[in-house]
Amino acid sequence: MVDFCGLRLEHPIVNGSGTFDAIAARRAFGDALLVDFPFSAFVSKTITLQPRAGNPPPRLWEAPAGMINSIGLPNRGLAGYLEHDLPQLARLPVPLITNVMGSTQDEVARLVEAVDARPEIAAIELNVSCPNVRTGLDIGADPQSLGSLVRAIRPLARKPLIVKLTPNTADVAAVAAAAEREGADAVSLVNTLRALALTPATGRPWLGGGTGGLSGPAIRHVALAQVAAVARRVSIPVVGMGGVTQPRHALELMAAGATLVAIGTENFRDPRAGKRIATGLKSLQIAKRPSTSMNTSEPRPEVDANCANS
Amino acid sequence: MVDFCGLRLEHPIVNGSGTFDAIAARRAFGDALLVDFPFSAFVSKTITLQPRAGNPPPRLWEAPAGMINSIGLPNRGLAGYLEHDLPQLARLPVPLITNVMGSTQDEVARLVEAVDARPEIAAIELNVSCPNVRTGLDIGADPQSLGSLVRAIRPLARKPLIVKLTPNTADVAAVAAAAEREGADAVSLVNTLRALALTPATGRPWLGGGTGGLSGPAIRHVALAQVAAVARRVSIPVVGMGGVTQPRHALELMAAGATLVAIGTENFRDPRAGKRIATGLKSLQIAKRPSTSMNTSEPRPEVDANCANS
Amino acid sequence: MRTLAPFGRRRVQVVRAEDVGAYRVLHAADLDGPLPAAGQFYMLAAAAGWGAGEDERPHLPRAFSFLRAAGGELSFMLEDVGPGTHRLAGLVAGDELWITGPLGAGFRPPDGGRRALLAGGGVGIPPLAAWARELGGRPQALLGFRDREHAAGAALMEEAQVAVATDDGSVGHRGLVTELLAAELARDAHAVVYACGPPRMLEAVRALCGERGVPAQLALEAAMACGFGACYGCVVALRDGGYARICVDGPVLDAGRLEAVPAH
Amino acid sequence: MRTLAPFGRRRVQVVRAEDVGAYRVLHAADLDGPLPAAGQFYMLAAAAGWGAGEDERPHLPRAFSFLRAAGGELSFMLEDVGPGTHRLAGLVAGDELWITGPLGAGFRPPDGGRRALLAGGGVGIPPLAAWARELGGRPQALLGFRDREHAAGAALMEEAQVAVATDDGSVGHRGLVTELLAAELARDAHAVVYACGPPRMLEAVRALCGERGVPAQLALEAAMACGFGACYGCVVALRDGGYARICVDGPVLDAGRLEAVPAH
Ligand SMILES: Cc1cc2nc3c(=O)[nH]c(=O)nc-3n(C[C@H](O)[C@H](O)[C@H](O)COP(=O)(O)OP(=O)(O)OC[C@H]3O[C@@H](n4cnc5c(N)ncnc54)[C@H](O)[C@@H]3O)c2cc1C
Ligand SMILES: Cc1cc2nc3c(=O)[nH]c(=O)nc-3n(C[C@H](O)[C@H](O)[C@H](O)COP(=O)(O)OP(=O)(O)OC[C@H]3O[C@@H](n4cnc5c(N)ncnc54)[C@H](O)[C@@H]3O)c2cc1C
Ligand SMILES: Cc1cc2nc3c(=O)[nH]c(=O)nc-3n(C[C@H](O)[C@H](O)[C@H](O)COP(=O)(O)O)c2cc1C
Ligand SMILES: Cc1cc2nc3c(=O)[nH]c(=O)nc-3n(C[C@H](O)[C@H](O)[C@H](O)COP(=O)(O)O)c2cc1C
Ligand code: FES
Ligand code: FES
Repeated sequence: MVDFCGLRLEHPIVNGSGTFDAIAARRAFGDALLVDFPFSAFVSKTITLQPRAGNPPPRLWEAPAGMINSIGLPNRGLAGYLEHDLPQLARLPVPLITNVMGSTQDEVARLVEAVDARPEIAAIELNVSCPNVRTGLDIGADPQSLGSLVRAIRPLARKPLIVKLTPNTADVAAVAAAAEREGADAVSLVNTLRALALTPATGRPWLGGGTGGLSGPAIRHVALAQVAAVARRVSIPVVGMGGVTQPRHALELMAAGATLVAIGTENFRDPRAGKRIATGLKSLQIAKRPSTSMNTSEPRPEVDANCANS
Repeated sequence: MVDFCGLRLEHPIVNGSGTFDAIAARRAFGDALLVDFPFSAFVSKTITLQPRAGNPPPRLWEAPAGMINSIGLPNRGLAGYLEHDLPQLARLPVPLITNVMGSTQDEVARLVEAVDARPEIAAIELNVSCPNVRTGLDIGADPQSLGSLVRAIRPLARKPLIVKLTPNTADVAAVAAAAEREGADAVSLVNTLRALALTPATGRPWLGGGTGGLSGPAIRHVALAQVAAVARRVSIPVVGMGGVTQPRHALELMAAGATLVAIGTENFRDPRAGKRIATGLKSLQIAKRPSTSMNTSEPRPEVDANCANS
Repeated sequence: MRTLAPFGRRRVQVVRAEDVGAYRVLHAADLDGPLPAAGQFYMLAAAAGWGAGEDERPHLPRAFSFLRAAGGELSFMLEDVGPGTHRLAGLVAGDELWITGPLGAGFRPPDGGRRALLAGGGVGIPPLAAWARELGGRPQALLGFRDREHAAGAALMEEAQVAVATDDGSVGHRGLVTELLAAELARDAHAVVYACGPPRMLEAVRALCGERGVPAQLALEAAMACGFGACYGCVVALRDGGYARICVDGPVLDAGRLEAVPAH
Repeated sequence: MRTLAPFGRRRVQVVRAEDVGAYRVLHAADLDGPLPAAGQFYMLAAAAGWGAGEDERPHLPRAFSFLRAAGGELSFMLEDVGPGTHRLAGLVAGDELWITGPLGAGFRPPDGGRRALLAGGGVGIPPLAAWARELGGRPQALLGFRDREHAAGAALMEEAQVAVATDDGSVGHRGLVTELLAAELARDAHAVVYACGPPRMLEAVRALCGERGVPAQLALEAAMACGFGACYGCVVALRDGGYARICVDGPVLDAGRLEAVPAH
């Protein structure tokens, strides 16, 4: 059992928001999905206040050791989520973490309040990888703006509040520290790296949404660096993710300071990846406990900010 | 012929600083290197004011579709470079671009002055991917600090000044714009992405330098996004690089707005990669000119800052 | 028509592989896999050598309709068009595959006493061949191909009466399969058209059936990352607005739900 | 002793491949490649399937000393220890390789009338076997191995008088090769020791020769990205401070220049 913000979880492996649709998976795999549910908590895809259709296709580009997506956060909107999705998600055998995003503080506040009011939901994840309408930068890219957002909405939630950080920033640890200072119960990272794919024949953007987000093994070591930097800076739990395909990758994120590890793109290659990795992780932990115990008293990797390129 | 800041280059393919040592390559391959020199200009490895031995090994980690390096900028220092390396580099059949880095404005100033005084050197590349001693962030991560650095040293150089940007920032286009405003003649990007590798057995950092920089195909589409964002923001020429292994990757960077394309990690896999890519690029350009002409009047990829992750 | 897939991917062995004209046919032993419904598909990845093609691809599995499923053997037909199909086309007996499936929703039988009329071409053959077998009674199938080499793929439509059209006239009617379809519908429009093939062909079929008021079920394709509704990447725009995920809402969709079949 | 490499990588074909005990020996046709000097190495990558191993590796080529070079044929001996060697060990006749080389500086002949004494083990055999052939006169070679299966590799040291030690005593002397070396030097210390093998063995050889004041040339290993001095990744710390790049300053270095042979 793992304790995460007061939730007692079977194992440390969850899913990355938007990389596993339990409702659709139930249609494809039936009840076998519930019998053998791959995650110790289920993180639902980002919901917004209003329904969104998502970006025009194409939405996918396969990249070296990964993929770029520009899905555009399709979702039924808050009301649709609570009415249609929540009853089905509440039947999952694990706690539910609902991921929300708004482009204004008011939107976020209304989402957080509504989600916090629902007993079927165990925790709230706040996705701040959305461009600030003024600056065009991700809200989560700047410690100040993120800090004030968290300060404003923190009082509205009694449930654990996880802030999902964007990697598209100069100093993710500073952003994490701001979230912690303003009362976040945990941080999760990394989200996808901003990336671009061009149409071979024309040189124009391939993705309907213009740019997209890179995920998968290609970003594994970038994620590991950011998780380590954040875990050394904050004392709240960290949910680490980025390119995990094998149990040892989860173990490495934990060695870097993560309490939970989320599986994203690998779910697409192996729908049962979460279970496979959770099982393999257990054996690895027994084998390697000394060097990778999650006991935070043990030194985190020293990652001195020397010249990245050298 | 390509015009780059007044330099007339045979073709648009150069090397990334620190990814090809023409002096060592001459020892390995002899004069064949000069007969068939792979680049239209040679960019030398970053030099610093004082000699540096570089980081303790291990310095390399192989990553999915790429590698992480923590070399630590070994170099003979300014005096040693001018005395030992420059005479040999001056014998190369192409123009020489000297890459310099300092951790203080004064250091950079002294480097730029000394390099600018040497007729054998055609242009100066300023590497700003080094941590600011105060903030620990790369100097190039913040538009203000980079702007003031460029303002201070620009007057000291009559040669073309290329600022090599760091990708470890929230808004690389803003940094590029600051460099342009303060008089940079060109910008080059991307440098490596900060990354971490852990020792399998211990969970401790593998690299002697702690963190390192990710390069190779894994970062190709991140580089493409940053080059496109920068090229749309500035009107000075852009040197694009990051994960180029094939002629079409160079063509894509050009479609995104790059005037020159640099080859880095691929040199390690194929010492003649520059020549191979330059040759292939020429045929592609003939085949595809309409869609990928470098004529800047033609629209650059629209890369609206929509949610990277979606 | 949807058979549930066992949860998770499974490792199966290629028992046979042969070339049929321009196509490669793979037969894999899937002894305890369920019987799929015609039009369903599987996500496939080679167990070895995946990821070493051009641009370090493929990373993700690839979607393939099954051609035949009987006696614990699954058959697929594919054309080498990129790194994933290239790697799969190189597999031989004894090599191993990761498969997930059957996935998606297949064809629905004709109603109102209409006859089944199958139309398609190229790698659109597998779902149509499976559907002909499932329907029985050797339905009429109209197949279009580039040339003779590709037309050889028609031999895989064993349990239908096949009429072939080729762009170069090297086999059967010179021209488009939609010309054959127009003629068939002119003869007798009391039919349901089941179609699978290249986007442009599907769009032509959709338009034709639309004009004629003939119901059509289209087996669509799109780049897919997951195949089970997880990534929201495989969408097609619907006439009434919004998008459908081809992997879970399809791949078979009523032509009437689409404004057009997108080019990719 | 350094033969220049043709500039760039070249594509060559595997003409033969066999297992020798725990090792794999690859023979490639390199018809117009130059004759390498003993101790030099090549960077190798499989032309197909590179990058599809665990963790999407290998991406970079791998360094291998040549075992034999004659009649336009290059031979390499390798042990499967990770994704790169695993892929290479799977190559068979007809498969293709990218090679760059010969690279680095090889062994220098003994001076002052000293005899050549070769010591090493495991995958350290290739440079020693090549050196024995180049020296001629069947020099003495002391080889250490884990067990019988690995000791079979000693057969590849054709042109030397070989004495073997194994950790488990299954072949020859039970114990370390350095014990054999100590005995040889006690008998006659007027020698130059040429050594290649696992880091711990090389370090023991360095220390032993240091104490005895016997000159030693060590063929070192390190993870390499390029093999021709471009990346500065393959360094070893020098006694007088600073680092040497093993790929261009070595791989053969005088033991006296090192404080110690690093573990990796
Ligand atoms: C439900 C379904 C059933 C199918 N059934 C069959 C079948 O039975 N037989 C069969 O042969 N095929 C079938 N397909 C098509 C098959 O899945 C594709 O041909 C296959 O995925 C191509 O993969 P590839 O790696 O070979 O080529 P890719 O290069 O991946 O795909 C080819 C196309 O993808 C685009 N593309 C190019 N580069 C990239 C990139 N980096 N990222 C994303 N897109 C890119 C281009 O448009 C290119 O033309 C089916 C598809 C679906 C959805
Ligand atoms: C000059 C020279 C000559 C050589 N000659 C021979 C020879 O003749 N025969 C022979 O068999 N070998 C030889 N080697 C060694 C050979 O190059 C290595 O065994 C090979 O590179 C291992 O690659 P791999 O992918 O199989 O295993 P890797 O996993 O790449 O290497 C194994 C070791 O590398 C480290 N490692 C693990 N993961 C990573 C990672 N992601 N990135 C970086 N390091 C990692 C670990 O220490 C591991 O034990 C030589 C090396 C050199 C430098
Ligand atoms: C197709 C796709 C859709 C995603 N959708 C969301 C989302 O809706 N909300 C969110 O916070 N993250 C989203 N993500 C990001 C993932 O949750 C995860 O942070 C990222 O993919 C890195 O992990 P990975 O490398 O294991 O995939 C998405 C990722 C992918 C690939
Ligand atoms: C081993 C290595 C050493 C490098 N050294 C330098 C350097 O000294 N100065 C610099 O500006 N960039 C350096 N770089 C960064 C490259 O010039 C280039 O920006 C980066 O590798 C991205 O290109 P690539 O993906 O083609 O390798 C180095 C990169 C590598 C891999
Ligand atoms: S392929 Fe992922 S949702 Fe359809
Ligand atoms: S391996 Fe690149 S410098 Fe030696």
